[in-house]
Amino acid sequence: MAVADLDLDLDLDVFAGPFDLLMAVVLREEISLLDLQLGEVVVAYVEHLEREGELELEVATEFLVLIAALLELKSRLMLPSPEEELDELKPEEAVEELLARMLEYRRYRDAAKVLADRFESQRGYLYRSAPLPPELRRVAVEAATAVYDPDALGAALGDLLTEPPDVDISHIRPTVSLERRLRALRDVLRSRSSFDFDEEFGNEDRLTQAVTVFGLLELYRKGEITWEQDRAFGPIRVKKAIPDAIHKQG
Amino acid sequence: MSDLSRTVESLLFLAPQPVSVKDLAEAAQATEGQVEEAIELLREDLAEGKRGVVLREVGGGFGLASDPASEEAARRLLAKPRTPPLTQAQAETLAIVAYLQPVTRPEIARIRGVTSESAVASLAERGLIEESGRSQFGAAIFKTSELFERLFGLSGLDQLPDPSRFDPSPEDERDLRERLLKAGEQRAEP
Amino acid sequence: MSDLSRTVESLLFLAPQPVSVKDLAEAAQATEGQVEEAIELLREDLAEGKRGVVLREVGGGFGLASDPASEEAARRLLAKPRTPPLTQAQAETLAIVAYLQPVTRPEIARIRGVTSESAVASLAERGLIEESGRSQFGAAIFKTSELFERLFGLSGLDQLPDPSRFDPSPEDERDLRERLLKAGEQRAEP
Repeated sequence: MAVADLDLDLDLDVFAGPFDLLMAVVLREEISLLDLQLGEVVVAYVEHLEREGELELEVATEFLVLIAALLELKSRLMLPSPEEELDELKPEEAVEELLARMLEYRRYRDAAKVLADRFESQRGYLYRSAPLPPELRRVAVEAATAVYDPDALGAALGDLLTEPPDVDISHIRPTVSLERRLRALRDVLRSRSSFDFDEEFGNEDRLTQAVTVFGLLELYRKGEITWEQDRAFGPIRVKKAIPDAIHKQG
Repeated sequence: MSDLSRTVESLLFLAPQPVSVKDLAEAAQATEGQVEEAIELLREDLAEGKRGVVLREVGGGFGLASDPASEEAARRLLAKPRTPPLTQAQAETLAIVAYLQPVTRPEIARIRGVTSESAVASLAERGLIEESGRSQFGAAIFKTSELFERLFGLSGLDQLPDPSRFDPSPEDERDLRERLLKAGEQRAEP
Repeated sequence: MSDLSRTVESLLFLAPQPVSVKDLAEAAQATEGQVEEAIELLREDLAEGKRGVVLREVGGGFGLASDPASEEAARRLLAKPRTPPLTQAQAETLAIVAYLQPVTRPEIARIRGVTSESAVASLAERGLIEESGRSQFGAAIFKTSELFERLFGLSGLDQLPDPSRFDPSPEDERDLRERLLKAGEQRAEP
């Protein structure tokens, strides 16, 4: 089973069709990576997963590797190094690059399987963990000289006393739930019929903002809101949908 | 050697303390009579002078001990402390035990925000910390050892770096414990 | 059983870690050749299925472990639950560290295609990998631990399966390449 077998239909701004076709047209440069919103592909994939209701792990990981490879290629296109001309990535080169990435990942995935099996087969062997008999312990203490610096303990305690900054943990363990962001959006819309996204949520951290945008997509899908944005990266004006247009209240 | 004798030998090998016949029987799912028979077999195999390990009956239970004849060799191999550099997890765990002792394992985990089994086990194995009883809820309680003070060149626990160096400085030990727990809970928040 | 075999068995019983032939020879005041002979004798006595304890060559030395047949009884006695198996993410991360060590976190993420923070953290917590310094850009560098070799029953890292056996077959590779390209050709058709 490979990603190419993934049964995922996409309906994007620049492309409509199955995922494997998208991969191919990107590789053949019929669509520029620069025009492709990879985020949309991911959202479509997540929705696909929701519909299917089951996660084919192998496909999911290959999908992620593939998207990551595309992101890397894209960022390379967007941020050419000064001495390098904007790299014209030929389709064959792109295929090779993607293949190399997928093959490298597969190698470790297969090694992981062997290691996991080995771990399983070795778990029955238990090792002894007991203190040394007193006569040996006594000698060990007598032979000990100072080798560690007490300041290392002070420093470790200092680290532990430091309360973690919010942003820092958010990218390690996402703490933003879509549900809560939906509630926040609906709260705002209860008192006002429209609002400016940046004014309302501009002070939130990036992850919260991103999830709030997902929330907007969800509310849009349910017909609760519409929005306007005159230009890319311009302000987003969110409007409550007129009541009779609401066909499904979440 | 019977299957049960082998199991009993395994159990005595792993247990850090002598084990009673009753506990052996429960663990091996056998009767006490069967365990006693198995021990009789072991007693012959592990009589003094036969192997490197001998069977001992101590304090109402049975345990394995190293053959006294090898004590000199053991001293040469083991009676020097092992002192590889501490990993971050070990340094944090050791700092918690040093400053807050006595401290329980769940408390260490709460402060670090992650379970700390392997750090606690390796510090105990190296003799830097030791169990000093159980809390009323049955959790193991740890404190630092004499070896710890030697290896850190401390003449006493009051020689630990003053936590008031940290800003804002904790006022006393209780305050220190509370602040560590609070920071730990924030770290662990999902 | 020879005196030296008995001494070696004693030392392995007491030592908290696997011990190398060299260290055993020093402690027992014997030559390495003599120790190797003594280990051969022990290896027969402590072969799998003979006693409750088996001799294992792990982590660059020799150590004693309990026979897997008594695992359940041991867990009942020591109230030690079975550690959970490795998750897919942990196994993949461990494979990358094992084969590429020393390796940085970003490199792990690059190969897996996803950030691997939590897999790295839990492997470190389980004591299977450890930090061994920082790269020139400040990223933590990881390697596998001695415990990894012990728990995976490896006498050394060279005992890991030959990585070339994970090379995709030329057929697989061709197949994958064709599938990627073929999809594009479908579009060219009217």
